[in-house]
Amino acid sequence: MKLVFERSRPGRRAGRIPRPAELATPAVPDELRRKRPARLPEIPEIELVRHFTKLTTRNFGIDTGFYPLGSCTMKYNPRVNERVAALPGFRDLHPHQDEDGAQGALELMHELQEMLAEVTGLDAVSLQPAAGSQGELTGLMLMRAYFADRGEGGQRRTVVVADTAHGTNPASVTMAGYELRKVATDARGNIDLDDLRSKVDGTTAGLMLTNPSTLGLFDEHIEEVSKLFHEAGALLYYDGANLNAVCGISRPGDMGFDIVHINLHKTFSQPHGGGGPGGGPIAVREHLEPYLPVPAVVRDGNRFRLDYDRPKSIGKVRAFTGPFGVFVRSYAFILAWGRELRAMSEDAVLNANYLLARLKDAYDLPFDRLCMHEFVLSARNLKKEHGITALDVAKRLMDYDFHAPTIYFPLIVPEALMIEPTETETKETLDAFADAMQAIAREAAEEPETLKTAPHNRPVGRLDEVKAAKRAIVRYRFEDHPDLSGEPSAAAEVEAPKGV
Amino acid sequence: MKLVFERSRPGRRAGRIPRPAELATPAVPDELRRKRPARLPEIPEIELVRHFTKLTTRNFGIDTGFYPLGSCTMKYNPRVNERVAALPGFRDLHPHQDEDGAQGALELMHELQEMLAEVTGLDAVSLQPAAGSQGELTGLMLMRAYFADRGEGGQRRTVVVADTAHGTNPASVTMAGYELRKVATDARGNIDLDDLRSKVDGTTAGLMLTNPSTLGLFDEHIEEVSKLFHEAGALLYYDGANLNAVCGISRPGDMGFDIVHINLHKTFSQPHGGGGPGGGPIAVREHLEPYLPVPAVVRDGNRFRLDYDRPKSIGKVRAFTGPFGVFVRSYAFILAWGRELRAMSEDAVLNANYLLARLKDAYDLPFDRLCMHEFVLSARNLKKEHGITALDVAKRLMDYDFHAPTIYFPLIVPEALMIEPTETETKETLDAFADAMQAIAREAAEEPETLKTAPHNRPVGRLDEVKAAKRAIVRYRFEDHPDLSGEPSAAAEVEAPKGV
Amino acid sequence: MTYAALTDADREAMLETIGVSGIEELFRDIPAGVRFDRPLGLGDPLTEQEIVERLEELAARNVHAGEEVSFVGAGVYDHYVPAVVDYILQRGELLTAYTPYQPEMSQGVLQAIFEYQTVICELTGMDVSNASGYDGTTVAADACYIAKHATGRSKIVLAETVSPQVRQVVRTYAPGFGMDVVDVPHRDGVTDPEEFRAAAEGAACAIFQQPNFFGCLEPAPELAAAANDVEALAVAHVDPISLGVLEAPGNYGCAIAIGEGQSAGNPLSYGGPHYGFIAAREEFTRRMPGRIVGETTDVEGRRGYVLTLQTREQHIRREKATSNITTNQTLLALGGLIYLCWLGPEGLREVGEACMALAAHAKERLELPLLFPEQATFKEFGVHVGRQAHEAIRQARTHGVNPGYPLGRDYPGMDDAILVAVTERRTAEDIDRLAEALAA
Amino acid sequence: MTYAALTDADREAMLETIGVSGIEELFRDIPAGVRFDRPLGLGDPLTEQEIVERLEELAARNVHAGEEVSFVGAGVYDHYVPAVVDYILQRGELLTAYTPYQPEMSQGVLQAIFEYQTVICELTGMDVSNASGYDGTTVAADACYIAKHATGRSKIVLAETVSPQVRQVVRTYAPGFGMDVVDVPHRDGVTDPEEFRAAAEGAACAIFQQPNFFGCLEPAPELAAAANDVEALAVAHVDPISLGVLEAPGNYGCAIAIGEGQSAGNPLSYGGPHYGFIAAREEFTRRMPGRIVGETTDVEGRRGYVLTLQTREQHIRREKATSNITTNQTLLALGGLIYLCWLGPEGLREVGEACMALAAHAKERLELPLLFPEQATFKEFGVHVGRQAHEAIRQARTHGVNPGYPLGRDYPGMDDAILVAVTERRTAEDIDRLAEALAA
Ligand SMILES: Cc1ncc(COP(=O)(O)O)c(C=O)c1O
Ligand SMILES: Cc1ncc(COP(=O)(O)O)c(C=O)c1O
Repeated sequence: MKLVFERSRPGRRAGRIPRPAELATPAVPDELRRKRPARLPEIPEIELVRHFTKLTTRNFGIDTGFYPLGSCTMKYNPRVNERVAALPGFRDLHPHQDEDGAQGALELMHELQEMLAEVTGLDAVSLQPAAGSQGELTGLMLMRAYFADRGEGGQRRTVVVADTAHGTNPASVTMAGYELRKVATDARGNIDLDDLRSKVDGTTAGLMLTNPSTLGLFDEHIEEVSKLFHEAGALLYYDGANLNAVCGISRPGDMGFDIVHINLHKTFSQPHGGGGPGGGPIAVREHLEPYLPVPAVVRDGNRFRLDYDRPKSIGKVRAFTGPFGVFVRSYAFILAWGRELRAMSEDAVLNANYLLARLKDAYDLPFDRLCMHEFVLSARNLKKEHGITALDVAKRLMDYDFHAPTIYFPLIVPEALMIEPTETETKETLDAFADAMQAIAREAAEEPETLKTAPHNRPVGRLDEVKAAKRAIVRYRFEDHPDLSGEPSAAAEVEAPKGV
Repeated sequence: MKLVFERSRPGRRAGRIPRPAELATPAVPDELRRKRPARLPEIPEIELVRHFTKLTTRNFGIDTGFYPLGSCTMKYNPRVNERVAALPGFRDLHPHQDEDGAQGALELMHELQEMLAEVTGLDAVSLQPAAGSQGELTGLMLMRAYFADRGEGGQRRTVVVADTAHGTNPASVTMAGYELRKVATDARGNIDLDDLRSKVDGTTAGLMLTNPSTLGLFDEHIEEVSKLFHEAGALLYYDGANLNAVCGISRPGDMGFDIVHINLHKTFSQPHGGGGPGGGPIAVREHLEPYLPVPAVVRDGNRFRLDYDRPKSIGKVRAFTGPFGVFVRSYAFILAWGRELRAMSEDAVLNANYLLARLKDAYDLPFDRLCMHEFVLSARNLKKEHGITALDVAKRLMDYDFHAPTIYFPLIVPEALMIEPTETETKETLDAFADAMQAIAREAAEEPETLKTAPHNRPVGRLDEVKAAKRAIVRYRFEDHPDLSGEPSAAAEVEAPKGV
Repeated sequence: MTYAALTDADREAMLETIGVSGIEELFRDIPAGVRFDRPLGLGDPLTEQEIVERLEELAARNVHAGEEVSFVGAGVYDHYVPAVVDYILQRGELLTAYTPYQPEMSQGVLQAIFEYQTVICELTGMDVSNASGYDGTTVAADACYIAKHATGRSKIVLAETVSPQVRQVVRTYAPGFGMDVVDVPHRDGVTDPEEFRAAAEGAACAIFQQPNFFGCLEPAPELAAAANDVEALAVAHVDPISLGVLEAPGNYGCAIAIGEGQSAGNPLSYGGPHYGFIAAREEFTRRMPGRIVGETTDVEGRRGYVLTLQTREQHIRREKATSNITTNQTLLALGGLIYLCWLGPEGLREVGEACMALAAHAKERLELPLLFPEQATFKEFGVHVGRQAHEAIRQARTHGVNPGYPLGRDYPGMDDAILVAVTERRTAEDIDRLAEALAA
Repeated sequence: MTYAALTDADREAMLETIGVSGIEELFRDIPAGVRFDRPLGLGDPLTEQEIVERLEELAARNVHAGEEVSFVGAGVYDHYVPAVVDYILQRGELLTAYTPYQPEMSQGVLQAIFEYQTVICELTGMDVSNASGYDGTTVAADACYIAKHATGRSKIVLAETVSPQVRQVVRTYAPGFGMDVVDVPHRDGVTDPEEFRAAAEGAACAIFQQPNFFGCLEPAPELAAAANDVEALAVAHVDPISLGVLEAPGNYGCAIAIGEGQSAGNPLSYGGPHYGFIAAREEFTRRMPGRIVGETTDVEGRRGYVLTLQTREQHIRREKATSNITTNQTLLALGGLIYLCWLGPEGLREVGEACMALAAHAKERLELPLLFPEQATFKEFGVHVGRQAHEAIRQARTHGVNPGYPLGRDYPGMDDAILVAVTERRTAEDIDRLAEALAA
């Protein structure tokens, strides 16, 4: 379909701006004045609405169908959360509003902090980080500040990360100025304890771990792991991307972790909006609280206020107190479940195990255990036998109206298919998906071309990613396109009939 | 796709209702108590959202594309109107609120009345009727009350209606207890004056006329027509469905009409929501004001109130003061155009004439005049020569992603195609539509089967309307469908792959 | 010119294609004597921002149900409308569509209406529902028009306990239909079946409301039987929210069920737009007013939906149509559908029970004489406040409580009575506040 | 259990298929020592209606921008956001989608991001933009990380006139990057190019803000030239709303342009979520952080869009990635895109001019000493109020006017200064009220 720029015609417009006619606009000094206007599209509002409406119909969301994208926890995003986030008292509240004009917002944040502390089993929470990866970075900064404060800043140089970890973990380690130590996974999908012991010493600042791991497996030796690091004087960081598996069942703080980030856009239902926003609050043990970002949201009796007076704080990692609109939605979500939150995780784990049970005969299962909220299959046999890759399976699933699982991750599983159904799917949906996956496994043998050429009914066929990277066309090139303004007739714009 | 009932499983649910646990529900007397619950679907909220989201994607609105449905004025429905209609001060206002707690609503209605009086050139307005056809009926009731009041109630028995009129006009005549006199259209598309003279006499209560007519033509003899009725002591009713053609250009009151209805969902941009709501306010000349429905919205200095003390009023035609939410949107729409409203009608007429100019060689034009905001073509030649009907043309347009025009109306034009582009379409859209219409005219000669089997790319092919009427299945027949609750597996529910 | 899509350059090119010299020429068929040659007396065009400011200003001059503790009902009720309803109704493919004349373009709305019709039939125990009427008043007139043609009779019987607005609308329509209206007075807040039977003798239809306007439970099966006895069509006006706990009219012999849909899924909106529903036994299918959606198949045998039984309607039958209605209230009716699907059978029962429980509590807690102490009620009841009701209301509102509807407006002799509506949105604390405000 | 989708019957059947006896067994891999065996200390589950009530209660305890006449800005601004933005962003296909990893399922969001990137490049005069950063502060840190790797240097120069929060965030990130931060003090409200050049000697990048935090117009081309002179990357932090009237950073020699997108298309939302934008000259394409969408074709040669240049990113490059960012602010950025398309080039100029005209009027009307009387400003300016700023603010708020931001919070010695922001939403009458409130 057309780009919005290709719908533009000089002189058209949608929005207009009121301006008191009597007031003169002061002149901008010539060297600072804009010379050539930005080529924003010129279109009437009806065209704007049609363009973006059509774009959305070329997109697949949870509202469209099943979205088992592993590690992303694509659960139902309750519509009521959108309603409450749009209340003028939240939506139109200025972040520099006086504290006495923002008591409701501050109370909400304070209460959310307490909820997250309870769920993670930790003592203090900062809501500031904008997403999981910023939560990670913030957590590592806390480690730096903590060790610097103890005079161990120079010594503690390394952070241990599992080889199953999400790419953000090693990237955060580097950005925080640490050196990476990678630790292997054992045959049951746990951290390899022997390997681990060889990576932990006096230079170790900490561990970053996802538990359940990105394999969807709970580390059976988590207590030993925790002991190992604490005995070495190091800290444990919990990547909370998989928290949906364990709410009310097992708490990171109780597992021994000192710092946790929570992805509000996963476990706590903030819609991901095609890439973001998210929220990555961090919860920490008491001794790390002094280092948390400023301002802290604190309670004095019945009043709530922002506390900037935290001399040991690492500072700020983003503006203000964090993505407030995300907090409203997550808070509303937690209110809905309340003390029954455990049932959410139970159903998430049940759904995953049910799918696993239905699929493990059709695909390879690298680690044959019960899973938590997600599991990882491998298409390596399909590849070996029929030349069918995980990518082919993913593309073929689209023909069945399902979003694909996460593929090729975690890296230690070849041809990985990482499947996370979440708790909000019905058994019928799971069955339909399992049937489709089984059908695809059969098709791999019987009609492999159908898979290799999939998808077949999307607005576009399989896209050439290599070409995209090579050409690196990352913005519309007005110069390569005809000036449409003088175009004589629109004959050329009739899209070809779609029938016949 | 499935019906919502076919997604139901016992024990599922979305909404829950709070109830203070301590309070007991009184027993309902047994003979009044519901015995078997209504078979409402049992589905979780995620399924509800998916079901209705999917339904909407199987529907075409103005937001989807060009919708030249003649006589329906499918113009852009501004999104800001939805924003203001949702303000709690409007949306959550109880209609029995005290007048002093509803001053804003009353002022809005009063101002809208004045705006509509100005646009129609009449003196008093009642916003009460729920739609155009109810406006018609209300107008005819006013005639009854007026003549009864003058002692002419028994004598004035007939109402004259043009043969081009919308079906609501004759239907309203009957429902109001009048006899219908049908008047013919002349060769230029005006009312046939000779025929008209023979229909007007001392029994005549009034005329109902659409002007411009449903042919999109302005009656060139409107002054004579008006004189004829007024001289006979009768009243003129203006069906305002085509008001979009003449705002600020020619006013019904100035044309001689005594009663006018306005379709707020046409000229004044209330979205039609797949069938309604609408709004059908009526404007009348001063001498008819006493008969208007109660309550009237009146102004006393700076206060607004509801006036029930109208002894000559016909009574009420619907609850309260009318569809208030519709008023909010129409009021907002009129504020946007303000005194430049004429430019709206000018563009509407320009767009129609442009399309007419581009299409009149490819299709038959029964009345070769400049048109107003819409025009009527005929496919009679295509039918004669290639067996292609107006219906085939309409269905084929769908393959080009356009909604069809109104077809087979007005009745006096065989194989009618009634096209109304409205002012909010761009020239490119009109050109693309004209190109498609021309292509279809060619296809009629070259590949008529393609047209007869159209549409080809909608969720369903051409539907059998005769079968529907014969079978008269007008609700889901639970009894004909298997009880899904015990269904063992969902294998049967996998929809067939759509690719390959 | 906020919503204009053409540029001056477009206009010029188009005029040239048309072959006229200017816009004015397009209007040459309009006789000079009826042209309007001054600017319209409307304000300056406003930008979107200014429109919002103006409307916010007006909205702020209203006191909405969220700003006071409101017990006002009397036909329109403050039930909770879930967010999914608003969201779906705002989707442009639905919101900005016209009546589904071209079914292949409109399967979404057609299927949804078919689902709505099914839900209404299920709620009311009837066989056929249309796609909606204007509101709960006009569907009563529709029922009378059906009854007139079905029975050939011209008398309409209306229980006095039917909503005053419904009765007014029926009275407004009746003369055009050539029908007369007879009222049946209430006895201690409900209708006496014997009197109802007597009045219904020779009548086309006899209409009662359940729960009635006073909130009381009518002896509905007996009233229906009374009408049936004399071959008048029994018409029940029902509150959809009550139909999880109260019996469906189709199950006690009614011919037609009608009602105001607002309480199920529509906001208050100062009285509209809302939807009226009308459903009937199968024998009346071809007498139904307005749109009806039916199931069919396409050329390949796939299930699909179309507007059907159109020979009833004005665009085909013209002056012989079963009604003049075209535009109806589809969007609002679909709000009702989504709401009822959201509730499900359990939720519908729960909301009814919650209202009953809270209303029962309020009756006790207020410690005021009940208007009709003998009668069972649903979510609404009348109380005597010992002074002019509008005075009591005025005073209570200064305490932030709107206690209800002054019954004296419609019923002479009830000047000291207030009709109190209690929905699931009210709490025990709200009821305490009501009690205090009325005691003050 | 509001959002649960399974019934007990489902659960039983599923456990059987899995081959375990109960839910508990699914958790058998969790060591007993780390199991949580009490109920969570959270409240009773709430229904939707109760959730709304609770949130409305909290929202009512805030004073939002519609409830007072607000001149508060200082980085986040009350510009009008049109209704189309909200509508489109609420459509579920977009709202509830994840990052577009499977392009064939996500052409909508991919094309929209490509359009967003284009608009950002057009606004800033740059060649490449990513799909968004977290906000206007973190993109500054991103720019430093680019500069570090592009130049091999480790000094960051920050004009003191850059937003205090931006500076704080850069300072928080710098140690991890192994970088140091040097401030350049302001001279009468703006940055001196000579001082800037001197500081930028040996620096990786030099960051200034236009208009700066005080609302003043910096000698931006000279500052960029100063940085370029010493081969430090010139980084401009710009307000998108200003770019219809102020020159694009790409047109006066900047290497990187960054900014807070909120003013263009996002609500205030107590500070987030908003979007940060970062755009750069072509040579930095492969050093950009985060998602970038590129154009390609499908197997049949049709145009399409994909996430591209992914070898920069953490999921491929891991510890060597250009950034750790994954989740960004796409939805908010698309709000910006829609807003900017709604404005078009004319609208963007108009909104800038309207702000300037109103702010200029306010400067005169207030009759208070300006903080930097010599400087040209855009929509914001500082005034001395002759007493403690927070005291003046407190007092003005009792008159329903919030006059602005107390500069003393960040700049010692400015305790009597307020930063006043005037957007197109304010009127001449609002400015009168401000003048009166500050005079009172
Ligand atoms: C295991 C894991 N860790 C970290 C992240 C990064 O979180 P975010 O996208 O919120 O930055 C993700 C996100 O997908 C993840 O799955
Ligand atoms: C000419 C004409 N008259 C009357 C009507 C009836 O109006 P409504 O649908 O508002 O009842 C219409 C509607 O299409 C119409 O086109």
